[in-house]
Amino acid sequence: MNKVVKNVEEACQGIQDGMTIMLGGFGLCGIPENSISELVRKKVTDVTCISNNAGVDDFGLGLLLQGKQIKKMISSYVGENDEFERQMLSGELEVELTPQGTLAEKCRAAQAGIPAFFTPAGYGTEVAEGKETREFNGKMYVMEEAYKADFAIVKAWKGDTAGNLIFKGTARNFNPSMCGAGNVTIAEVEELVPAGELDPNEIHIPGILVNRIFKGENYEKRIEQRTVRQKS
Amino acid sequence: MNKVVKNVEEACQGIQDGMTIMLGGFGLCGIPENSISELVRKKVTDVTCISNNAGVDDFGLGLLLQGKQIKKMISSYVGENDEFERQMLSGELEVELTPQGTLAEKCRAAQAGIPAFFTPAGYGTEVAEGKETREFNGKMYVMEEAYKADFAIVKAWKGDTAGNLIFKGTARNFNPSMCGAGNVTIAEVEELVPAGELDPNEIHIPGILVNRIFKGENYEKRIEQRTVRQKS
Amino acid sequence: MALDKQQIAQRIAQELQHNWYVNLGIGIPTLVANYIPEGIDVEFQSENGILGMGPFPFEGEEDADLINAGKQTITALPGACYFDSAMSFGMIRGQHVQLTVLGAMEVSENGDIANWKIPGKMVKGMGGAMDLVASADNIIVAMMHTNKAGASKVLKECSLPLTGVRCVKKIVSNLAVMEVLPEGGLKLIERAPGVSVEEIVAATEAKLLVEGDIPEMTF
Amino acid sequence: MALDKQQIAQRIAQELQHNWYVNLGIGIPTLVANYIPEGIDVEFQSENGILGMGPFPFEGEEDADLINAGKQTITALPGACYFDSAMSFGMIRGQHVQLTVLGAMEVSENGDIANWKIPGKMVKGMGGAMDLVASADNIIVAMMHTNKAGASKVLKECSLPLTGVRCVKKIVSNLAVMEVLPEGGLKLIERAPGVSVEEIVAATEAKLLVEGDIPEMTF
Repeated sequence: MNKVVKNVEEACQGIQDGMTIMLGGFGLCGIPENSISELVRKKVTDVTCISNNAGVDDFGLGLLLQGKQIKKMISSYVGENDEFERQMLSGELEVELTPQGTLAEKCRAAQAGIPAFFTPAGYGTEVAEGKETREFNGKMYVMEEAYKADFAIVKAWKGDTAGNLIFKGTARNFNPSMCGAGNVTIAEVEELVPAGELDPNEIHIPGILVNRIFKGENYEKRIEQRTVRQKS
Repeated sequence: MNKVVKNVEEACQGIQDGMTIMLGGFGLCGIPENSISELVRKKVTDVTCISNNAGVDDFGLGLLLQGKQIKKMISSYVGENDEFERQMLSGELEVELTPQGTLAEKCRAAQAGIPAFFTPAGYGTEVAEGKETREFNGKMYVMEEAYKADFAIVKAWKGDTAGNLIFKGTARNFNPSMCGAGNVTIAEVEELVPAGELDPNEIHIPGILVNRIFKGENYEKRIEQRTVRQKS
Repeated sequence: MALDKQQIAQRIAQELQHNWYVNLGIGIPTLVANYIPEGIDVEFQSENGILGMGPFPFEGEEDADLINAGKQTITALPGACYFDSAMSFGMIRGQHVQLTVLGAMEVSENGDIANWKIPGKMVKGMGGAMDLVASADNIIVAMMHTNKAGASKVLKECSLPLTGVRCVKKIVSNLAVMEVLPEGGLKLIERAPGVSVEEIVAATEAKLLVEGDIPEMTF
Repeated sequence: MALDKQQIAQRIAQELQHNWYVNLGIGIPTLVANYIPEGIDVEFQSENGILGMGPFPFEGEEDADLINAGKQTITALPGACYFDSAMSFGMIRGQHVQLTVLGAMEVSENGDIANWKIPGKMVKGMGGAMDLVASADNIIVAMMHTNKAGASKVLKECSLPLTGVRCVKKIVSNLAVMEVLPEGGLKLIERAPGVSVEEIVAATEAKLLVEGDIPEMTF
């Protein structure tokens, strides 16, 4: 089972204007940098992005916002991005805010063939407006439906030719739950090894959930908040 | 955070007659052998067991069946066990059969605070009787509720003092999804190491989902179907 | 001559396509793995938690922690991975597995299947079968066309409790290959070598569409 | 003297109990980690995917792949583990985290909280706050008692869009510690050193129960 494509162009083949694209990452941590650059280069427009955050002005999904390629953002937190705020307040950009855990679970539900589930998050708030609510064991819950995307794009640390993935540290975040949640799942990895080199017990995401894999290049891995302490 | 208890007796403290106990394992693979022996020794009776299978006549949950300690079994597959069949057909033993994926997801839902979800499994069959069904995107689904147990008992390969777990091969099966699905989660492990020795990136189940951990002894690891091929 | 179990498996193996993930049920379906056509790369999923399942281990190399859904000792091929049951059925429910092959006690002409329970006699449970049949896009049933008493197991309606409704796409029996038509009803596709259309029709209670010449299976 | 932010965090740290898993929100809550009482072992969860979060790294040792929910570079303590967002919020939703501390723009006397949106002005999003407040059994809010204009942020009813309803258990402000009563209404528990009950009542729009002598906080 060989999922390897030769480069980011081939990986992103078929991504078209108006599509819904799911992208992994939390802030700038664990984002598919190569694929985002390719989306900029391809100039796909009118896309709906499902991603926890929207990057910063000049990095991550902020690059797509700069080019006004995004029609709608589905996220949980969109601070730290002036251009985003401008487009949203002016009405150029549609924004759907979803609680972070609900967002993760809606992706995981799509991956796992679960069309809907109940969560307490957002009950009694505007997030629950228009949604079914229901009591279980004396507590109120909101029904949330799975997200479906045309493409899911994730970033992993190591991957093998069969598409198996291992993530690193907190760069894991939304990436695993998005695998298989799109009709096509693209994985870019820092290190690509032959099938059989990864310990089958240590694989975070089985290759069956990945359609295309390639070795990414020139990762910047920008740090949003560099916080340190002094050696005493 | 130290979750270590000194032995299986201490681990199983508080398990009482009439309780609901969830146990990991698939067939005899990855079952909590030490804890099952302790349940036999303690002679707890009238228990409801949630476990994919019911063991064989003289091993696994079959030992509890021998002692007539089980009031009700919730499983997906219960073949290969004569005493089970006898008790079920005579009406001594209550049996609730649940599709395997639904069983896994009902445990995972309990772990993850999701009271209910929709699955296509069992739609149009007697499994769906009395349950809510609903259409999503042209396909019919059944609503299933989370399982809640008093105790969840799992078997892992390696664990650390903080309760973090790593499973091995297909002995993983139901064990991870049951962690945290009981009010108290007990983990027995083949190897118990100090916190910090396991690579945080390779941990399958975070210690937060485990309340008590101990090093099991004398694992028999009986093989149900020994199938081999000849060296040619 | 009606097919034997190995030949049923061999015929089903012809349905395999390159790069498919496949789940094989217990019994005849397991045998399909022995007949993968040349040049076809498929990966086997076993719902207890492995992708990339390999052949049985050499004697003395069995690992109690490495079994398939039939509880048989197995091996893992390069590129294999292990996962928990929730993830395993996530794959199945999420339709990431391209083909499911399973046995049946009965199938009906609209694609219903029964294979988990004989009321009052045998209740082993559905295991993963209900999840598989409710989710998989492509389900092939491997079965004997009739029971030991000679009665058809390919029926207008199943008499046993159902495992799934309108889900079977194809049936490969010891006598024939049949397709379930989208609007219901079965269509005869191939005959076992030396078995006549009349014999198949006689052994089939379900509505069976026979159009033109029905070729014999080739192996 | 009203408390400063460090003191609010310090007072909240007194609420920590041995063996608790704790989620600290951005801002004042983050500072709580600096004041863990002697002999108390707690583990910090950050909802982006780490349990066992440690202090900031030494200069030059920052790892872009290791951050907290505030996107700050952090370290991992021995016994830490990483996990994905679905698992992370499974922990939260499944009530495996014993204490959540977060900031608020407004809280109401029945325990409602608003902290994610000012219509027409600021919409940064709720991040994980809605999941946390809907799930956690024990929620402490760290906040300033009044806004810059001196208006109370401890209200009869929140005026801003809610993050969660009837969820806050305790409020630690720069002026006071207040408990949300199960039947609704706040109860004054402690005063900031040198702050009078009258000052607190004047700064509180919500119904505030004052019973007997109200002790000063001690540090």
